[in-house]
Amino acid sequence: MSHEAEAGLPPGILGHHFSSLARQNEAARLGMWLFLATEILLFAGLFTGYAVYRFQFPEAFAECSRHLELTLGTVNTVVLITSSLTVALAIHFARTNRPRAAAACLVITILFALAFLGIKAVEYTAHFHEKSLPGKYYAFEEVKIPGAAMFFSLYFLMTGLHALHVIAGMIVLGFNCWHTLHGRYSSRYYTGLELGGMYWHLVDMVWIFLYPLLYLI
Amino acid sequence: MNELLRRLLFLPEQASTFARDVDNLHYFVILTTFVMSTAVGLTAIFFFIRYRRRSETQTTPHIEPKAWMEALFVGVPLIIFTAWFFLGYREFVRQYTPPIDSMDVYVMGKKWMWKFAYPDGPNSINVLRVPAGQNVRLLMTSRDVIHSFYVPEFRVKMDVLPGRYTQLWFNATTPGRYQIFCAEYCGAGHSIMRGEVIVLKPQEYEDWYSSQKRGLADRQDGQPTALDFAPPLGNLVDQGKRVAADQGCLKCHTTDGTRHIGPTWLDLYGRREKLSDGSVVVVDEAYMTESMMEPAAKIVEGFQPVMPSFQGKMTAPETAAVVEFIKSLQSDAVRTGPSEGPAYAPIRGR
Amino acid sequence: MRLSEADSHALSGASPVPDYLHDGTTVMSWLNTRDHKRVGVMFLVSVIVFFFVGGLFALLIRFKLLQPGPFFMDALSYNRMFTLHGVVMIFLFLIPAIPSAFGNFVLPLMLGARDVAFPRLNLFSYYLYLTGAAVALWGMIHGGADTGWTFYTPYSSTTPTQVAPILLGAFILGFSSILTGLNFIVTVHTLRAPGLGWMKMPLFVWSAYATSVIQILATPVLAITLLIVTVERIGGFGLFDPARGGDPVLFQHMFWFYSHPAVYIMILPAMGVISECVCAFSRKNPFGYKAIAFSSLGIAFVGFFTWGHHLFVAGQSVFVGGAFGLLSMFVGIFTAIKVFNWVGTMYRGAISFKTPFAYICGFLYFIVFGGMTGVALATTSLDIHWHDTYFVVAHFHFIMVGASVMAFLAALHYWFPKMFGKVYHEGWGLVAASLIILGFNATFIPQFLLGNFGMPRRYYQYPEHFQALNVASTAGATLLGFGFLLIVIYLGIALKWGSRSTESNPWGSKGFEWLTASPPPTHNFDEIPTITQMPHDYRTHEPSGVIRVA
Amino acid sequence: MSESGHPTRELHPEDHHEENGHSAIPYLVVWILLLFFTVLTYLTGKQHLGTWALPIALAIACTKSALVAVIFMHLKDSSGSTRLVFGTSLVFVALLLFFTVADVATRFRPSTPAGAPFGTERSQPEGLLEHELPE
Repeated sequence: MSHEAEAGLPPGILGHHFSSLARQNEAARLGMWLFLATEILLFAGLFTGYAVYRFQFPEAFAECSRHLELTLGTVNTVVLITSSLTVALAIHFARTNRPRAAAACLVITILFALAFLGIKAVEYTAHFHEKSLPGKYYAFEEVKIPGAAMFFSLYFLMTGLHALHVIAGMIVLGFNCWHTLHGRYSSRYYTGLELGGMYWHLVDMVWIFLYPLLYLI
Repeated sequence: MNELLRRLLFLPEQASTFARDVDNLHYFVILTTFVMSTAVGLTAIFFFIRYRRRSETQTTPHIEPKAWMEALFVGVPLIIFTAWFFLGYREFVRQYTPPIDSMDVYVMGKKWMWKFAYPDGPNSINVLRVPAGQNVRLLMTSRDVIHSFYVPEFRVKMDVLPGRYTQLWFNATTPGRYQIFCAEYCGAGHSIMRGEVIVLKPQEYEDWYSSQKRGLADRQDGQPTALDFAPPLGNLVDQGKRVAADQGCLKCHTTDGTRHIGPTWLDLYGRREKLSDGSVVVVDEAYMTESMMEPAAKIVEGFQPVMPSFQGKMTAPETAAVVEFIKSLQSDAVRTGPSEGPAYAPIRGR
Repeated sequence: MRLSEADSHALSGASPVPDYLHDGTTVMSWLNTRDHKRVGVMFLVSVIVFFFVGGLFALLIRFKLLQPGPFFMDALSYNRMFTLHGVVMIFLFLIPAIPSAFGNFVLPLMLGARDVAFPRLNLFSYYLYLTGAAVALWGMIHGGADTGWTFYTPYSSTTPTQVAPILLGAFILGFSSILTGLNFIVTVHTLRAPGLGWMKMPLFVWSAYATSVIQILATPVLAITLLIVTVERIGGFGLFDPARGGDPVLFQHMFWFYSHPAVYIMILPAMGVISECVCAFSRKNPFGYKAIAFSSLGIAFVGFFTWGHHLFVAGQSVFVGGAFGLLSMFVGIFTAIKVFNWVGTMYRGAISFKTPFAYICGFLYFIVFGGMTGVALATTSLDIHWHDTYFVVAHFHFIMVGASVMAFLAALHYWFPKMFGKVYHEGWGLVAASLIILGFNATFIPQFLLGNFGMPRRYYQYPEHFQALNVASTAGATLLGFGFLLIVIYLGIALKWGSRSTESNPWGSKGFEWLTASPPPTHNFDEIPTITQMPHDYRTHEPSGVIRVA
Repeated sequence: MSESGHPTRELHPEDHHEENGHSAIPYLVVWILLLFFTVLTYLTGKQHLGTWALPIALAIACTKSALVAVIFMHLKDSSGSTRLVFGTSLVFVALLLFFTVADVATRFRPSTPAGAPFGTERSQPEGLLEHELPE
């Protein structure tokens, strides 16, 4: 007895084992929050490394963080926050049955993400030129105190892993945008888009912590 | 009783002051374990027999535990385990807080061999000689991977980490020869990285020590290899003097007390230096090593921060040698008592 | 739930609905299945295969240790042998065994659900497991790592042997375990049958839920740690490089933040199985249901506070060592509560001594003895003598083999009719159980004594005075190996030529998973039952939910 | 956890159409707040306040991420269990950080490398295979 017939849902939405759509949405959201918990703990490992080595080499960390491109970092933060807004707006438009506006917002978000990666690329090339690289490649003249290599190892590991997650986020939002254009989401069912949005908000939240720790203090 | 239980549990000899106390706690723990597990086992077996299943459709009452039962189930193990812990932790703190008057030995673990260096005495490979009844503190570090210094008869063990000091102390009571094992996996030769602690009577130790100090190379244990911990001849202080000369320390630091570009080294060890930021620090190994590696960290009042960093320019043994050389520069030239180890930080943090 | 006689007859009267095993027998129907039961069976088969691969490594190690000097293999292959024994047994057998194999099969049945919350994700988790296993296997064939399953840096980041594939394999297997945990938590939260409140859930569901919480919260830290070590090996820059101020103890902190809770991932589902089996075989309601349920959550939560007891002699500060030691004491208490309540369950029960119950006795003895030695290790000062010796090896084998594998075997026998609809030979079952319990004691009691004697672990060559105990241990190991082989034989025979079990509930158990036919139809329940009473309530004698299989 | 599942298969009350009044105002307000906090943390960071820099930066970052989580990710109107999941993950992050840094802080003084006390040039990993074991 297929029950998608009621409620005009696109086919294949309601699983056979869920008694109602609301239950399935709640399950999807809970599952997504659990996945986000694993992402938070994944980054927690790197933050532990940051905390321990900042404790052991306070001057090196303070000195090195002054040699990072602060303006680019701040611009990146603004870019990501605004992209968070546009994703939230996309979900809002989808919930109020305006798929075209939702798709437009998603495209803007992906453009912001590309801008973020572009700025990151600029920063990385700057580091490659001034040889402020992690571990054994470290040959930065201005900062010679021990522990500096540790700072840049952490810098590249953290921002690198974050950049990977930005790319993954872009792919997820790409699928969401494709589905929105094909009318899969409406005020009745928009959970898929909401999950993509939650993932993007998490990527933004991680950067909100990365920015002050690496660039400012 | 102690000997019987020790033999029954295959415990090695009790050759240090720790061994007897640790073994007493061991017997207490093993006995409570046996009592608890036999109690649980017997009740279970009693229930098997008493409540055998008589018919396939036998019904059983619905029984809920009373509050006092649950309290008992929680209370009894809680009391036993906390008792174990506090007995154990008191011993743990005693075992990892070296007394002030203990004799120092530097230990260097390297892939599959142990190297020992007595502060102003000889150095040797794989053989550590200690006087009986004397507190001995080992200041250990490793050249490559993590090893672990373990003497079963003394019931002591401490990992040896690269890039850091770790410390361990014991007081060997009965003279004899005891094996040193490496307890942390460190590669193909992990199982043959075995040394030997020879505990001598105090008098025998003094004879051996003085003969070594006279630099009788042939009587030295084991042939030091090219990659050796310290240059072949002479003791650590002489090496320290030679390294200080080579590295140019003596251009800025005098050894006779006169003020120069850098603070003088005479009577530096143990002095309370007033730093430029007003704080006061006691000069010990950690401060001296840090000042060599990171001169800008702490500047003595009235001196300019012009000293270059020696990070990477000096190997581990050379740094230790310079530190020993500074410690030997005391105005009351003849230093009687045993060498003081680094300042023992009190347990409650730095 | 009282399935009235009329319904069951009506049901069996209609043309028999094909059970999940025969509902589509093409290979594709298995490889592309959405059914949690088939994923569970696939996990079970691959987990048993890897158990025997790991067991083979163990026997080779024990065989070498017969002689103190070099014998039978050189130092390097011995080091690879114990590394692979550790990696295969932990990542490929123990962590997925009870949660993924039996959990996948039984959890939805116990909840009265048709399937887990995300069936496709469940299948993806199985394929992640296979990929991780393939990568690790590739690493093994190309020389395998010689770092021990703990991968301590700086050795693991500098040794020239093939460590990267094993690290990557463990990384992928971690994600498979995360997805299983995620699936179970969402299933328990959203797919319970009507009337099945939190306080009526079977105890196995409680322990599977607690295990999933650990899987979700601990595994990512292992993922990032192994990733950093791989980057350090390949990229040359990492957090644990001592030459640049890196701290090897930081690796140990982050590794054991995962690996100690991982020990509870291995033992908690085993405790869940034992709770179910004790109630079923003594036909009695669980004594202290709330105590057992909440102590599962207690173990999951407090288990995260105790990882420092692996670092007492690793250069960790004395003060923090004391804090970790004290917290480790509390975890021991939750296990003690469970043991007392299990024994309490047998009081005024109707105990029938079948094979699963033999494994329960083995489990009780090993968990009490193993657990107490574990708490003894956590009293900081005794750990100084015992750390990294065979005492520790014996302790964790008592828990992993003694408790976890015994419970795995109890589950295998208890749910054998439910999963395959066949009955195994009871006599051979008891023989194999006694053989295994005897062989296990003969293997690991000598290792406790070796630990006291001072023999460090992972030793290729050892001084002569340790030889006698090592020979005794090897003898025990062969007996243990033989016991496991015996099980495969008679279960294989039962599977192939065994008689189909005439009734769907041969044990007369009132666990909720027995409410449906055995083996159950693909959609579990024709009509989702409404739960009205606690599981394992044997006050009324007529066996509920017995459906005559046509 | 509400056991709202009904055996029969008809729709549930809360499946009705979303009211169209869902406004986008809160998102814009949150966006403005986030920008404000970014500027705030930028300014406080620039002054390099020394020991107080870290707590202030972390406090600002926590408020920003709280805003994102509660409003953007709809934690406000989602069920208790999702909030529980978010809360516990933060608790365990704090747990990992606390004990690890506590260990590094309370180690015995000379052991913490004030600058890697002496160079430990990593001995080249002598080719393990051809490395002859010293007899």
